[in-house]
Amino acid sequence: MMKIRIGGWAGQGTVRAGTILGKSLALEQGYHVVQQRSYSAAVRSGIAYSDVVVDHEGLDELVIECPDHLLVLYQDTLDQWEEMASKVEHLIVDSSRVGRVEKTSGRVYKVPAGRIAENIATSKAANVVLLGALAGVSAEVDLNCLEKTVKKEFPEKYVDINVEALKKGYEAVLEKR
Amino acid sequence: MTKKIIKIDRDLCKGCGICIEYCPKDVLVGSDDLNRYDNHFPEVLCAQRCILCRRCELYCPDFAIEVEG
Amino acid sequence: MMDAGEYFLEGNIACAEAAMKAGCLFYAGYPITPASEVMNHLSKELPKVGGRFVQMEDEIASIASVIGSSWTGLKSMTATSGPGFSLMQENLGYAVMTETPCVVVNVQRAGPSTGQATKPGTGDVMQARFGSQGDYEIIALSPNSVQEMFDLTVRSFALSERYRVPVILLADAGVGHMRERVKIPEEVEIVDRKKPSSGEKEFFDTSEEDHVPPMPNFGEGHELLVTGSTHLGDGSRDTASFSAQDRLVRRLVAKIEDNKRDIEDWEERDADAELVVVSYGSMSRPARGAVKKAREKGHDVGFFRPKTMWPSPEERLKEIGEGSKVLLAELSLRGYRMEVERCVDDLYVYDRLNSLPTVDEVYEKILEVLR
Amino acid sequence: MITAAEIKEKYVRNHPSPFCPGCGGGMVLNAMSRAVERSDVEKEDIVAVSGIGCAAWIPSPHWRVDTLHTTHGRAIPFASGVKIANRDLEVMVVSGDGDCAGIGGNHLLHGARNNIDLNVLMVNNGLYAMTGGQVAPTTEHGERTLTTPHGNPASSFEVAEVVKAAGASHVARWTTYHMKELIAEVEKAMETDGFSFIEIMTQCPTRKGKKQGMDGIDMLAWYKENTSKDKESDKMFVGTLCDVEKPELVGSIYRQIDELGGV
Repeated sequence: MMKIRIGGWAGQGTVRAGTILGKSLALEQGYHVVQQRSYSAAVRSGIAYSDVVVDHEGLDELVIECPDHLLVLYQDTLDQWEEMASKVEHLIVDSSRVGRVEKTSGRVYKVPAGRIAENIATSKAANVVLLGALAGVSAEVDLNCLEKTVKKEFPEKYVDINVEALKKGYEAVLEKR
Repeated sequence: MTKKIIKIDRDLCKGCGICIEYCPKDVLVGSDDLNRYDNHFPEVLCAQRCILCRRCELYCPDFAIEVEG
Repeated sequence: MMDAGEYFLEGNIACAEAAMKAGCLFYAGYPITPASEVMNHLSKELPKVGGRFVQMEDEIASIASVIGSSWTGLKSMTATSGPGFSLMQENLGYAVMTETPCVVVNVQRAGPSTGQATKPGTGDVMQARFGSQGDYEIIALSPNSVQEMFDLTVRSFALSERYRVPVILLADAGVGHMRERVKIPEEVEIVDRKKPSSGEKEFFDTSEEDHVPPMPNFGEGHELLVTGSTHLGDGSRDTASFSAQDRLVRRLVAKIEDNKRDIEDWEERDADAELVVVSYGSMSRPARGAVKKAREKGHDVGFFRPKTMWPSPEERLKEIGEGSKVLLAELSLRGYRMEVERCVDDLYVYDRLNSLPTVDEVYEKILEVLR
Repeated sequence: MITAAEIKEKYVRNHPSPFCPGCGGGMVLNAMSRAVERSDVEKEDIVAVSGIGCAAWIPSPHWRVDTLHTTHGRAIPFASGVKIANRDLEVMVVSGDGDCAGIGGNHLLHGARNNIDLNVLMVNNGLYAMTGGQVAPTTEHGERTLTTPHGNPASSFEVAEVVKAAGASHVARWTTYHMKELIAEVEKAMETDGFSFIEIMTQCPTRKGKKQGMDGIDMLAWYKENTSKDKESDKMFVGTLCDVEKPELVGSIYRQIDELGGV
């Protein structure tokens, strides 16, 4: 079983990223996947996150207490998850927005996802940059499958941007590995 | 002269008197008898006075009057 | 409408797709978290299959127009959540009384009142059964996965058409907002309401064993009398006589009660164990996981999950309660509890608000009960 | 010309009705029936939807068409469902003033806003008659009713004006005194492709008349004396308030279905 949480501020595309990841793992890689989202009633405020639980067989564990991989796009979000973050295996942060990382037992990957995405086209693609980074970090998450999913998920004019975002994110962690 | 028949279904009548009031030629009068709901239904006083305006048909709330002619 | 195949979908989207697959041609609704996705999706897709979509001014109007539509012969649906479900109660009773097939989806959220709109809860279980005034029985189905959001939506339409009743799909935000792999089959079970044969005039009474009279459409020349007041077999109102009230209401109740065997459905595993965990909806997922873990660790624990909340599988619950301790795990304090209490002597409860537990949290409770 | 006997045979059932002597309910039934007879619409295609109250009983069970007798205040959304589901049906709503403008007021506004092709006849007797004569949104300020024994402290509202402002294609007001005009107006409503609203001021001799020492005849006479077809007059205006072409909901929905390739 593998547990991934993608968190940030509402509006940063954490749910979208979780959906892409879940779809890729379920439909392209054949895993059993449950993806859930948590958000408040407000559209553009508060913590929003997406949980993806992955296994080889039918899944009844829907809740992530402590993820194996934690992807964070916002400083306040990480601050609120300090205790959880200290226990994760891999912590991948968008270092263009998350400057301060407290101690964690796991490995920390600082990926300037916002800046990378902005250099491609728009900082909005930072969520996809982090997905690419996750593919670089996790042996189970396949980059090619993510690419296939991104191609299906986005309208045509955004496909190239997001494919590049994926790849740049992937390369960013390879350098650090 | 056409024959004018004013049919009154006394058991549909609730005795409101609107037909009598709205007849421009005073063709109708209230009955002395009561129908089965204790209402004074209209009776035809003089059918030949009727000018076939059919206001009684139109204004009767209970579909109790039919004018032929 | 999606082709047959495998998809990774949100529960609410699976529900919307299932409705179209089941032949739904009319949707009326009003926005509410966490059910809006059903409506959002159908607003886009339903017209493409010839269906009519309309967003109404509130939930009362939504269910009213759904009932109106059903009388023209269309399979019709609305979806809502707690506050909207409360507003629908009067017309839900109207649908029961007039024997109007329709599907009402309630993606339950944490209440009471506005509560927490995005958080799951199952506090509407009793409301689904008793929320409208007077004596009646109703069918309410409880999905626990995205696949079941699809399958039980299809079944809701089938049951509502078969028995001429409103059917409630009693989901919760957990399954409504969850994404999972779902298989959309080529064919689904489609049931069409019983139509009258020519010359037939009794559309509100029957001596048939299933208690279901035939249902004509508006515009077919039957000069129909459809009323929520007590009525005779031809639909004419009878607001006073003993016999009219007695005959009608007893038949409406019998329609569910006597067809229970066909309607009832549940999932069970080792339901003769020392302890049986009873759970439903999204909560039944970690509960089932915990039972599995307990068995792997050598504990004698079973699992029972009603898929039909109403009519409640009370006989089976009573059988289980006779031989086993029961642990009810639910996402509310008062959801299904009174119904289980009624059937089971040795009852323990794991109740929870706002969010699902982990498998381990339920497992700990199982161990506590076993000790 | 169709005779009264034929109208009765073709359109009326379950008589005598339970309406009080002199009640205008039967007159509205008569007017509706004659309007349908004059129109091109087949009786079989008519669905009459009503809510709760005396007015709701006018069509159900007394009108010999498909009837849907629903819950209090909700006739318009029920009717909307019928019309949107099957646009070939001619949908009539008969609703009292309390039903239509009180508990159902919001539905009335949105029916008018959507300009959905319904024909709404609001039978306005100025109070809640079936439940004993309580004050309604249409009761005049200062008027005594069962629940305003010291005079109505609230004010009434001009429902027809409100419906016009909300966007209905066709709005009119008549009284049961104006039977001929009313029949013509209902026929016009049926021809209108949009929301048609006719306020029909109707006498309630039992709940209202008795309090004012009037019977049905007196109340009809009052309508005659106190209404005018002249908009400039100080009297209550009767006639057509508006009759305009506007986008209509059901046609728009079906056009979208056609454009999207739905059947």
